[in-house]
Amino acid sequence: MSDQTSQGVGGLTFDHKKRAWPNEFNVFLALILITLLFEVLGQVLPYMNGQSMLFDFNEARDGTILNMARIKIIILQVAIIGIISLGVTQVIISGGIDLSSGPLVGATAMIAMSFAQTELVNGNPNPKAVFGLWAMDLPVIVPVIVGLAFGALIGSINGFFVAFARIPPFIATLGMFLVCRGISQWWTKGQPVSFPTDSYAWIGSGMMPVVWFIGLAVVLQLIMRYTVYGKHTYAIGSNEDAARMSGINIRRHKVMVYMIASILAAFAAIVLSSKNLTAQAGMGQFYELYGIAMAVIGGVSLTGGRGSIIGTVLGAMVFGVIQSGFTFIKLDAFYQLMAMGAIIIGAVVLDQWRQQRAAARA
Amino acid sequence: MSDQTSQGVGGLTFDHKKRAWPNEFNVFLALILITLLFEVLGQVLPYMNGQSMLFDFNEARDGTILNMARIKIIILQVAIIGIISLGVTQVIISGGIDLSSGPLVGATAMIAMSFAQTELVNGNPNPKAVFGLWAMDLPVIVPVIVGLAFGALIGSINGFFVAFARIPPFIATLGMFLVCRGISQWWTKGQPVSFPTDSYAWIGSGMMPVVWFIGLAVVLQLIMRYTVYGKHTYAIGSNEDAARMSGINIRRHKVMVYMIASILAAFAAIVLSSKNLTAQAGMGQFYELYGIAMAVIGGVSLTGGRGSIIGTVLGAMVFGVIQSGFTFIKLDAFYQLMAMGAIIIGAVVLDQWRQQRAAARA
Amino acid sequence: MSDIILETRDLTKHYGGVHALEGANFTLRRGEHVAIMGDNGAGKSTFVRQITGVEQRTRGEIIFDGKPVHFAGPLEARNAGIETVFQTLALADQLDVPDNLFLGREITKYNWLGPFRMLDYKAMRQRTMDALVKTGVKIPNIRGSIERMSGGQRQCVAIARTATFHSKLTIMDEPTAALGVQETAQVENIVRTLKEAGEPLILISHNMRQVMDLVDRIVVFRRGRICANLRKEETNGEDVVAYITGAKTQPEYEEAA
Amino acid sequence: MSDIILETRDLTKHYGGVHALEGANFTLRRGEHVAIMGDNGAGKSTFVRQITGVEQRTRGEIIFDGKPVHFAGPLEARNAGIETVFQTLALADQLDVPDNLFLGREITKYNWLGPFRMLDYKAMRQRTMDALVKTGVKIPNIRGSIERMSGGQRQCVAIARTATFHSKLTIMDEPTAALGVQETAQVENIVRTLKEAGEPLILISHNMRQVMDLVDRIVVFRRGRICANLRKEETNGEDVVAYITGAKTQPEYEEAA
Amino acid sequence: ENIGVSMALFDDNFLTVLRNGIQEQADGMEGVDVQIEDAQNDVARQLDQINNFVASGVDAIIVNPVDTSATQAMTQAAEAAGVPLVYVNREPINVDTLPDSQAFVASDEAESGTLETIEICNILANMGRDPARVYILMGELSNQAAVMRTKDIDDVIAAGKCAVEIEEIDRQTANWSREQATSLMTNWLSSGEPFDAVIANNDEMAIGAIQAMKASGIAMEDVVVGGVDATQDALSAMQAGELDVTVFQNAAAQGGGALQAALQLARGEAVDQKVYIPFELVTPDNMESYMSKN
Ligand SMILES: Nc1ncnc2c1ncn2[C@@H]1O[C@H](COP(=O)(O)OP(=O)(O)OP(=O)(O)O)[C@@H](O)[C@H]1O
Ligand SMILES: Nc1ncnc2c1ncn2[C@@H]1O[C@H](COP(=O)(O)OP(=O)(O)OP(=O)(O)O)[C@@H](O)[C@H]1O
Ligand SMILES: [Mg+2]
Ligand SMILES: [Mg+2]
Repeated sequence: MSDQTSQGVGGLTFDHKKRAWPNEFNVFLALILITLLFEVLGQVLPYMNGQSMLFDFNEARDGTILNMARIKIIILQVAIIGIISLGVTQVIISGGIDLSSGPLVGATAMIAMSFAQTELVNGNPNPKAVFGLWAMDLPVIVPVIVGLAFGALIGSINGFFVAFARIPPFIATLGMFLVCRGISQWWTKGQPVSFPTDSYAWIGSGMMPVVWFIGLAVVLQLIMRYTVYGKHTYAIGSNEDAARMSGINIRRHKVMVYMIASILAAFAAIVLSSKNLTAQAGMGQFYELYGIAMAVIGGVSLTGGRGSIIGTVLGAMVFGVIQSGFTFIKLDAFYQLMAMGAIIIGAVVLDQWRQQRAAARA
Repeated sequence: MSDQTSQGVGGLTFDHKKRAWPNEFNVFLALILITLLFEVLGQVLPYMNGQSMLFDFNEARDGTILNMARIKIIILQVAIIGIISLGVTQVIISGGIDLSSGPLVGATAMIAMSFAQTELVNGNPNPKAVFGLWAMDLPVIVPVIVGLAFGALIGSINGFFVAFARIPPFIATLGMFLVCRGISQWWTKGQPVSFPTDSYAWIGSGMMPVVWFIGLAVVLQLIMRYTVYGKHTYAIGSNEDAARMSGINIRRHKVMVYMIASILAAFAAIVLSSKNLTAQAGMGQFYELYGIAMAVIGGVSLTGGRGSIIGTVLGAMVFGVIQSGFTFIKLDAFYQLMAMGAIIIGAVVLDQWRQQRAAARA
Repeated sequence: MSDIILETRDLTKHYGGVHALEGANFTLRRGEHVAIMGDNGAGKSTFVRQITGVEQRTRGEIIFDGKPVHFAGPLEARNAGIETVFQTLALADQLDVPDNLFLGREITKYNWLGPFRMLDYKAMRQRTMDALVKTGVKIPNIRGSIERMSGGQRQCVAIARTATFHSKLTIMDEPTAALGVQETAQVENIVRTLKEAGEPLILISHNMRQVMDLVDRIVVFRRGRICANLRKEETNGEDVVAYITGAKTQPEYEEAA
Repeated sequence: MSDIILETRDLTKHYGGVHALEGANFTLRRGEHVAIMGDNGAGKSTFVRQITGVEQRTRGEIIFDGKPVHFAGPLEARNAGIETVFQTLALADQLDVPDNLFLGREITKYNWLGPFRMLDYKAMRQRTMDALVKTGVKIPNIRGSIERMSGGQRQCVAIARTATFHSKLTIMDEPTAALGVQETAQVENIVRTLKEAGEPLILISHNMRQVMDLVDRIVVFRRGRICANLRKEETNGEDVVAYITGAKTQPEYEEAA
Repeated sequence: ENIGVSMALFDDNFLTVLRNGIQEQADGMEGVDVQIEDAQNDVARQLDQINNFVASGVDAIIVNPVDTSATQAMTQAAEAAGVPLVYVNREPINVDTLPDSQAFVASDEAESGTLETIEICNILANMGRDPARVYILMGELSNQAAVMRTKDIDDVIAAGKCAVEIEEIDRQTANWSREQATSLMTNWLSSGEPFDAVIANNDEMAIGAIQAMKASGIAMEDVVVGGVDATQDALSAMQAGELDVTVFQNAAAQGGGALQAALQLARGEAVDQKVYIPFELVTPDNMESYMSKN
């Protein structure tokens, strides 16, 4: 909380110094611990020859002792799922869940990329052209708008089913999960869509995904913390009946929550397809699970009402460090999966343990 | 409810005739409606030449006018996920969720099958042998016990993290999801395990999966409805704090719930690998999602405390009819996914709509 | 403008086989304070839920402020001017006190931002303190989440919420059930202030002393039906109890017996 | 065997910066009925939660039935013989009345089946009816789920649960808050029955008349501290209110002021 | 030398053989370390893995592309970091514009489905089934091998390379899986439609179809079943007279070739930039020689 003065009425004892540290602190702690773990492993594992994960004392390739390449890839590789995770965070805070974001990424990537193709590839006609010449070399705004509009559509359907038809979010979004997978495979009958225009390729080039991720995270953090939209999202997740009785328009609000989540996922799809210079029906597989996991590791409660965007960003970073760290210590892929599972659980165990100590309850 | 006399104290008006029909009735209705839909499509779609899905007037191959082959496959193809779904049902009723069942199926299939291999294949040594000769042609009880024990182990780890470390079930079982995927890939470094003994092959042969599914469903229905175990599972899912304050040993109970779920998933893996005569690391993909979806379509509430095994069995049947129906009307694979999504949502919409009408609330 | 602010005709609610409310004919004049009494399960809260649109009635008419109304939900009822303290309190557990007090009608800045308009935390906190002082409750830290408050503290927050906003009709369902001696006195003061301001009130309470102190008229529910309508001056505690327990029934409500 | 069934020494509970309970020294003799009174947020329920193991104390000692105890949870407290009606009632919303009444100690058949032993629904329903009749509540259908019950009906179920099982100590946190006139009288009868049976009781209540009617001794909490310990014969309502509001403090509790 | 390897998918049986080929060959060499990562069929993950390899300072990278049209970005990433790159098994879309420090060892999926379909047509012709009624079992539709192999079938028929006239009854996806293929085939059988052949995108699905047909008591001599991969299970089924056609792809040769190329590039030696490893048709006549290969 930004404001240090906290107040009571009736004059009861309240010891301000003892206020608990914010939940996000835990995730930060977990992040540091995991990073240190890899640094230590780099020093002690015999085959690592005392390498450091984040530092680069010998070469200073980038003119700094930090291994900038590694630091960049740590953030870069989670930036896109991170964008999804921002939207998922607010859905979870509202007491829902969104399983459709992964397949939505695939479908949006296919659709948006079809309007971002370039006419000539190395002087030859684009071999992967989806539409005729009319859809070639369109201004970048077209695929972006088309992609975001598609996201908004899917999001509003999700929202409609959850809010108006009162379908459990797990089922409504699982349904859209299947629908979106169908759409992405049907769009080009499974053929990938490639060769975007330069302006489209710029969206996800270099460190741009990180720029988008951080920028959107800041905006969402402000929204969730300081606006009516955010407050109502927390209220609905905290006690939906109470929120309704207090006169919040639950239905309209939920539709917005799901729409924003899907628009963010659609934007992630645009960045993703731009970064990879291609769109493929299978893109985004398991992103919904990772997006949810990032949020939960970041302290967002799956029962709703609790969590923050900052936490989610830190949760995403935990993933980035883990993935990069595994490659760094050359862990076998089999063990990577197992270790990833263990670390996800471990990070949350740490969080629980700290909360319990703080609350000093059984 | 089996008992028709219901009682009041203090003599208030209670009109017994107006008691609502059981929730399972809805799912049954959805099942009938979907079946009818396919029958109608078979009659009206031009390329179907007036075929019937479930009836077979011309040939009477099985001495009945029912198309027994189709009816068998409808049940057979959901029997194995159905077994998983039974376990998942009680986890969801207890207020949790189990995402690890899919990968657990893959891992258990690999492990159990390694102890069920036969020495000679067409007179040659088994080309897929995992262990030496000592592990060949073992009695069928060995792979079964090994498989179930592995399931029990994973289940107890899930249960431990959920109950003792208070990790949200979504995260604990997502962690085990990854761990199990790692194990199944690591076990033989990705090589499939094939050529089981005849006795092992018997477990999943013919209609045996259906026998297991129905048998286990009956047992679980009795347990959930008539035993202390079942009652406490509902109580915990309904209000965990209340259950704890009422003196239920929540921790021990939850461990049991997750163990039973994983043992059932492990058994499903044994049946699956036996039916297919092979085990592969990728087996069971998405089974956790389908298992959950079956339960929820069957009326099990993801917020816990509500639902029944009978509902889940009917939910599984809905899936079977849909899948078979799609093939029957020769729907393109792309549209199948979309239609599946729509039907899952539709089935639950129907349920919600009926409940709302019954409750006559806003 | 008619003298009657609220009227229900044949208002009925069945939950499946349970006839929780049966043919309630009820009128409330402007400025009048009426108490509803009755045994547990008599249908008092059910009556409130029908009026405020929390549930949809089985049949019957509700006329509010001269017009027949069909509230689709509590939001519409509140917009029409009905403020309610529900028996279940309707608080969002994970939010703090000011958030709960202003839930659904936050004080905001930059309103042109629509749903993304900014919250004015400072103003809301200040007004929360003022509102709570009126209820006499003690709360060590209003920034703590509501789930950590004691039963009485929660109830006071719900009351403060209702008392903070002007309305055409206030409904309180057992507002002082969990309150201590001092807090009860304070809340009764709030009710008196409403009376002086001429705002009508429906008060549900099991506390005979309180009812006799505060209201003009007492309506008794029994087994889902209204069985008595008593002017305070013409009755006394024992008489009311006789109606509640079923020892007496007014002739005009005889079919309720 | 000592004459004292429960004793707490310096029992303290801090929630972060909130000092909800501070150095409570409390004793209860066998067969004695004691009331705890105090403003909202005074720490009464917190005191109960420490004794019953719902939460873990910050410091202090609890001696129950002659032995220091450290209950890890309410299950252990109940097994040791403490029955409690919590202010939050602790009911499982989706279960019906008999299920809630017997939660955690079902009547069963074929007990050798361990956790899979069979429930004896019929016996539980019968005993539920008997228990509810004692509380005087009216419930149209005990097979309906608890979430559909009115506030008072729920409270009566919680009380019936406690009253059905014998115990070494009964604790009731505001048991009659939501009850009607008749039901309150019935519950007070239940308390009197306990007194006759010689079972000790801690009663938390804001209702002065009730407290004066039922108990032997009144302990007053203020701002998390005990500020008075009054024998009923030596005090009266006004005196107690003076202690509650802080107008008076007993000399031996002076640091609580 | 340190070589980073990014495989499209660990769960795939064929790719497993290829991966094990690389691993075994590296284990046999002095001072060669391979680190194999699983891209889990995710193009984006694969690109990240390449970047991670770069950050870890590997000497060369081998990529088994998830999506052959996503190789442009990978080529750029590796080239920018100055790390040599070798594509294996699947032909990258930018094969003609690869920089000098990159190469590929691959096979042309256009062959696999073609070989399979033509052989099935020939067998059908020998059996005198003209026109022949077939079912087609497709792999995961978002997977390129599935799309290509299915397209091969259509191309063979369209180009008139098939010896008989083909009447397609239905085509559905069984997502590469034996279990799903069994269910699908049983569903088809329950419609009672007569049919002559099943063309599957891989062996697992072919075996699933065989198991379903056996369970329904269909004589396996009467139907032609074809798959791709020549797995042990498939060859065993072929031995039993159930499977008629499969196609062998030399995984070990591809893996070894890729590793060799990667090492040479890392040492700055010149390599052949394009190496095609052909598919080979396997039938009961020549199956003996494939028994211990994949
Ligand atoms: N959703 C519901 N479904 C079924 N029965 C219900 C439902 N809600 C209330 N009831 C029943 O309707 C009757 C009236 O309940 P109501 O809550 O109106 O009582 P009340 O007069 O407010 O009682 P109290 O004084 O205890 O609050 C009770 O018997 C209750 O069990
Ligand atoms: N979990 C918690 N975290 C922080 N503060 C808490 C928590 N639980 C209770 N408190 C605070 O401790 C104080 C004592 O609460 P308690 O519930 O014991 O009051 P009480 O005497 O039972 O009041 P009432 O009569 O309203 O039930 C209150 O100020 C309350 O806000
Ligand atoms: Mg009520
Ligand atoms: Mg209390």
